[in-house]
Amino acid sequence: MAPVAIARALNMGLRKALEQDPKVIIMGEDVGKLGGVFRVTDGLQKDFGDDRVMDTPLAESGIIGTAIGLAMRGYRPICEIQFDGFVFPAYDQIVSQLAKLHYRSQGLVKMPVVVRIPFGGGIGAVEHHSESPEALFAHVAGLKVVACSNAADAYTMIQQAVTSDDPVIFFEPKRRYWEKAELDVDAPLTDAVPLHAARVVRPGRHLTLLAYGPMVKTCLDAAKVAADEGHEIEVVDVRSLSPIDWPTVTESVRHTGRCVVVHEAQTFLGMGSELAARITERCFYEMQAPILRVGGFATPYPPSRLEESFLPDLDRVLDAVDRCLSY
Amino acid sequence: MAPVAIARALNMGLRKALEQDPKVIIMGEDVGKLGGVFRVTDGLQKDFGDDRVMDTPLAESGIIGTAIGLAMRGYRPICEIQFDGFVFPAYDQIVSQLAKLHYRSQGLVKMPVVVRIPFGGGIGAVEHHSESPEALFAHVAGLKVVACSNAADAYTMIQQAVTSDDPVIFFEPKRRYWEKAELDVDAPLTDAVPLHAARVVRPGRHLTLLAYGPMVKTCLDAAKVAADEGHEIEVVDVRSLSPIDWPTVTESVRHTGRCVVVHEAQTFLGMGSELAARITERCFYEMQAPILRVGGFATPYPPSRLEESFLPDLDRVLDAVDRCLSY
Amino acid sequence: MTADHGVAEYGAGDLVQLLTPEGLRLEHPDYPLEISEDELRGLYRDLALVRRFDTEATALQRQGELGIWASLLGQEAAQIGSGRALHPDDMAFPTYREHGVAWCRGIKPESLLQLFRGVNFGGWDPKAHNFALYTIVIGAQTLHATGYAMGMQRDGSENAVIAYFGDGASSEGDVNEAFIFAASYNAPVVFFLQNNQWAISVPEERQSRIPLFRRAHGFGFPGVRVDGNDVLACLAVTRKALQYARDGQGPFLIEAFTYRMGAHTTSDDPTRYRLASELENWKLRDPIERVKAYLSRNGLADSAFYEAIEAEATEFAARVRAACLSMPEPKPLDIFNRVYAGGSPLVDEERATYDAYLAGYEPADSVGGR
Amino acid sequence: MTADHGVAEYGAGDLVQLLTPEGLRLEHPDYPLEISEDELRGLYRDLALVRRFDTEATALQRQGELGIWASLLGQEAAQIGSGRALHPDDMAFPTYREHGVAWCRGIKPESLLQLFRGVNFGGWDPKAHNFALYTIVIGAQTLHATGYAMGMQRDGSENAVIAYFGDGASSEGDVNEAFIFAASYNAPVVFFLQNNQWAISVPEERQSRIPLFRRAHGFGFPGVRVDGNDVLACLAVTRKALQYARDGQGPFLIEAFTYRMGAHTTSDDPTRYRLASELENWKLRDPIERVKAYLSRNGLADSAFYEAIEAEATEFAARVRAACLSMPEPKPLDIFNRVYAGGSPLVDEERATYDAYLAGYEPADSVGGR
Ligand SMILES: Cc1ncc(C[n+]2csc(CCOP(=O)(O)OP(=O)(O)O)c2C)c(N)n1
Ligand SMILES: Cc1ncc(C[n+]2csc(CCOP(=O)(O)OP(=O)(O)O)c2C)c(N)n1
Ligand SMILES: [Mg+2]
Ligand SMILES: [Mg+2]
Repeated sequence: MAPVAIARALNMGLRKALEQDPKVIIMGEDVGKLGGVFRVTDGLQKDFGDDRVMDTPLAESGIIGTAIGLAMRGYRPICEIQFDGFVFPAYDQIVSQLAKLHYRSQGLVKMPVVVRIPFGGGIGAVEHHSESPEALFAHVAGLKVVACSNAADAYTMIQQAVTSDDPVIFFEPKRRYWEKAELDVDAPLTDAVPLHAARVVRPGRHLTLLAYGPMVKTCLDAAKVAADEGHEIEVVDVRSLSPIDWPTVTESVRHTGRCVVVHEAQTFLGMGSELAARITERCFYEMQAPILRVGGFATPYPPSRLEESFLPDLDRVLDAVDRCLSY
Repeated sequence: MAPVAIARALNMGLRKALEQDPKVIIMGEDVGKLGGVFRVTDGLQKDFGDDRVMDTPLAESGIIGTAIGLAMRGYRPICEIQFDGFVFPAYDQIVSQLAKLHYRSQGLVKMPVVVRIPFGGGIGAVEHHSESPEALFAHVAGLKVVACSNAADAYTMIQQAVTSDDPVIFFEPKRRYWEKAELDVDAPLTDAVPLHAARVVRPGRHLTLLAYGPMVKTCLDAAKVAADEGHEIEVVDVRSLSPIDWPTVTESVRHTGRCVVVHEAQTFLGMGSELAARITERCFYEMQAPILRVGGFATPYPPSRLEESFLPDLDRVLDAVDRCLSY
Repeated sequence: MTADHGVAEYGAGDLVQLLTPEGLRLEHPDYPLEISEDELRGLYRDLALVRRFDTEATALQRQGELGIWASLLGQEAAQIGSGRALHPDDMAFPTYREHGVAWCRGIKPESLLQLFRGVNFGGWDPKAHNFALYTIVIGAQTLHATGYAMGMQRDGSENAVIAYFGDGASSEGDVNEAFIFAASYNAPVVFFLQNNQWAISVPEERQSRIPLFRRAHGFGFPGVRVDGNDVLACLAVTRKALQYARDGQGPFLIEAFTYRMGAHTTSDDPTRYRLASELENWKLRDPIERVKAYLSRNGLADSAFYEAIEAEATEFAARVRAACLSMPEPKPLDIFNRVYAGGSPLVDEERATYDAYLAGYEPADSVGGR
Repeated sequence: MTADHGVAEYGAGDLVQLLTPEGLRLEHPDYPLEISEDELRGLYRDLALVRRFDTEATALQRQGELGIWASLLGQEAAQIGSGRALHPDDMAFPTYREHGVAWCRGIKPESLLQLFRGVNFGGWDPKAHNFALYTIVIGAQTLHATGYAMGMQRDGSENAVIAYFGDGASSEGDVNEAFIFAASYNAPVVFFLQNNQWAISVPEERQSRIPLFRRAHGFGFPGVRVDGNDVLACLAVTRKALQYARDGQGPFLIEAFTYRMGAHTTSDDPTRYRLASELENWKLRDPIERVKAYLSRNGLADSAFYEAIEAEATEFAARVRAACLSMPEPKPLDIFNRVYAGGSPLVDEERATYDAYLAGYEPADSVGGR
């Protein structure tokens, strides 16, 4: 079939999930007739009815809190949070309830709830529309946290998330929503890479670039440029931020001896800190250089005319690669 | 004067803050007649009136949100969150409003708001009363985050936090509330160690233990035990979690070449990850061993009968010290 | 200007009461109650047993067997009245104080004590009893209740949900959002507000300047205030509210006006913030005494009956105590159980490491300061 | 059962209107309005200019000069009526759509455009204008407004606060908590709800099953619905509400019933979720036309007047456009400014590193793929 954009791949994955399990429901602000502000749920209410695809009142805590109740009743809600910066009113329900109910009930209650969050910057938006809050969820035990980076993964990962009996915070790289790739809609889900596996998306032996979501493409671009200078960069799409697929990640770094982590989120206490800390612990003797991190600055996300400076780009990644290689 | 407990030292510091600036107000649940569930505000409403020390409706977002409005009007609110696990309903107001208003207004609006949070476990409490959410605030640009570990610091740090023109998330080690120390109430605040400075609380040359809040005492105890085995452990009370006093911290580790970070919070993406990542980056050639972390497990905080196993203790710290020394 | 804008005054007549503190039976046009003599005696037994259970739990806490205890003293009628109105297939969402409702749902008392002792977070199966776990984060469960009710509605179920919360809780955003969602989707949920007049040390007046049952009117659904110390009124009003929900009319708010006769929890010291006289006053409206007065006055119970209940209560308390004392301790590695339904390699790895650590463990002092 | 429990029906008579869509002047017993001819003409000018400003901003967005624009089309009367009721020392807390209120507060239009262009987060001094920054997180500002009002109260100020929000926002926990705090402390704050009937694509009915002004009654303060397309009614009701607050009577909710005639923002496509006929209907109730009709009918304005306003508007729009196009770009290092009032070594260090990086910067393609 023709290449499909990430937003469309998610739409197709959601459609499949709705088809396959009558307990799956979609809820959120503007997910119905409008099809979501990014059209990820386009046409789904029309085809599945407003009982399966529900517009909610404008209240994020209410969305997640009622989704929890629906999950207790046996439903599998997929909640859309309109933009990254608007998930925080629901933070309490997510970290104190959604994340803990399985544990608190000694496994008697399951929480198969997916929270979809378009995240990251680069779209010229106003404030609160470009945040990367993934670390604020990954630190919380009881949640699973993933980020897709391309259409094929988007299509399978969203379906895998829906079948997960654990709550999954599902980050979508909003600025890549329109980037296309081939996808194989007929491949059985069981053959797909597991939801919580990382993937080497470009092999190399001089240095490992670790990224997820929107930065995977940036890293692949950087690896291509570096190749012209004779540097063979391995790029790993981390994909799952909690749990992290340590075997894949550490194997890559053990092999290359050098690593740069890239994400849009503020560097300080971002995912890169955990990746750097644990990889260094596990590969101490193999490290030829300290792990460097390229991320957002220790400032709030700036006004959009400055976002190109705030966000890691090809040049900042290459700069870090060079610095790391020069150790 | 006689040694004073941490809770009492905080009370004395708050009293001084109320005395010195009529714009300082205290607000929260049960801070009035009851004096707070830990009695930290004991007697303050009686002496300053219920205009200065206000019981609020039971709504954390309301507390922080109205404190923001009061700060805009020129007040300096000190908000008490009753327990760590109850700060999350206010998370949106803290991370999207309190943290950002100074930046958003290009410096025209100041946010001198202190959010006091008794944190950590070890008191045999029911769920949500023993959490260590500090990393969830430290990752957020625009906030300052500190934790006190002893009565003398509690007394000065709370006053410094109140005079700060930036929002300060002030973590209090609840299980140490009753531990006493001498404090010098006459020393001018200007002579005190700055709020955002770390402090070497025990010198040593074989390994650095980094801790803050309740774990400082545990680390000091561990250092004492280790001394009997001939290991000279340096203990650094990190005190400020955002910003971190990197010069003090890296100087210590550069000097010892080995480091273990200890906190109660879940290890995964806890403060230890940032400390380990950045220290390793800065002291790469000096590191004799990887930085090890001792923290809570990657589980929700367990029922209280299990908390002694969940929480880092003397033995787990010593175990990590031994492992680190044996590299 | 006030009266023009919907801020009318409500009088004492707004309180639904079917049994006076003196034990006189009243009729209320909207809330007729048909109840057999056996049922009446059963309510008395419920009230007496849960009070005894509460007393025993408080004692266990004092003796160090529980970390903390949240007493229901004074709120027995609100809890038994509403709890007995529930159908087994209805679903209840409690706070941390609904021991009386738990009793009605067939939860073993020791399952409750486990939470307060700290061996787990509540030892019952929410699904088997249609009684959710206790929720300590104030107000959070009202949204779960609403979502659950939305699920029932979707299932075409004939049942309804009841959500418990307190006067303090009414101020949390979550509770108000629950009202909004419930009204918006017409969800079959009864919001049962036990107004015990205190949120720890903060009096009801700080939360609302008008009676709390009226909150519902602003969201477009009925709100009624019932005498929370009157088990019959609580039963009748809850029954009617549940039926209203079952009939597809949507949410309903019941404010049970009662009084927290004890401390907030065993950690609390109410002498710091309220007068003893207030408590004395409320003792005159004791929820159990009035049922006893009614039973006796109408010849429905004699001293043999009361003695039998007393004996049962004593035995019950002893059983509870024994169950508490013989509770097995959880084991350190239990920490790692059931974090995720689908498992997690990180948790597994930490479990293995900790297991190995424990196996090689020598306490610091057992080796002479190592 | 419904009527018994405070869920009474409200009729059309509940809408305060002083000027009909046809331009007829009505009197309302509770909301008398004294207004001079000059003031009336002034209101017309305000309405016309802010509409023109809005049109120009939409055009600028279409031409790529703004990232996004949130149009106030249709809501001019609600904003000008309420905005002109404010005293300079009153404080206003807007959402992201209050361009008309901003105009009344003396905010330069280009200061608003800066936010939407992405050069900053709003280029005005909230204190100098007593107009807070725009708030995009729905409802958050209502708590700030309440806290600010609590501060005014403490200061013994004679002023009041106005908090703007939308029909969608009324569902957020924060807004309901703001009602609770305001009522609890009797804070001098007027909650001004512009019910434009849509929260992006979600109709008002999803948020509430009864008229939103009644929400206030459940919290114990007055709530009134005013014709939001009637600038005189909005002015009169807001004046009275502000006075009520100033007089120490506490909060007041105004629901201005209006209609969002444009898209939610320039990114939105309302054809996906609402019928064109709805808009056509509302055009008949245009907020500006009725003032024009009134002025003309009563001989208060002639064509020379309208032409002068039109000319002023054209010139104004040109000025706005020029100001937008000549807006200086922020510089990369500006990112690091004013993160903290007291500075931060981490920010300083990152600034220095980035500065050095930029100084040594060679774009990847300028060196032939490096
Ligand atoms: C979100 C949250 N904030 C604060 C607390 C601490 N707390 C526990 S009980 C309580 C008072 C609750 O009052 P109310 O809702 O009236 O219930 P009651 O205890 O009277 O039954 C408070 C403040 C909490 N558990 N959760
Ligand atoms: C907390 C939060 N959730 C979601 C959004 C996205 N969003 C922006 S405007 C809007 C609708 C707001 O509707 P309403 O309050 O009626 O105001 P209006 O736009 O109609 O003026 C939504 C959902 C947001 N800005 N903040
Ligand atoms: Mg109460
Ligand atoms: Mg609207």
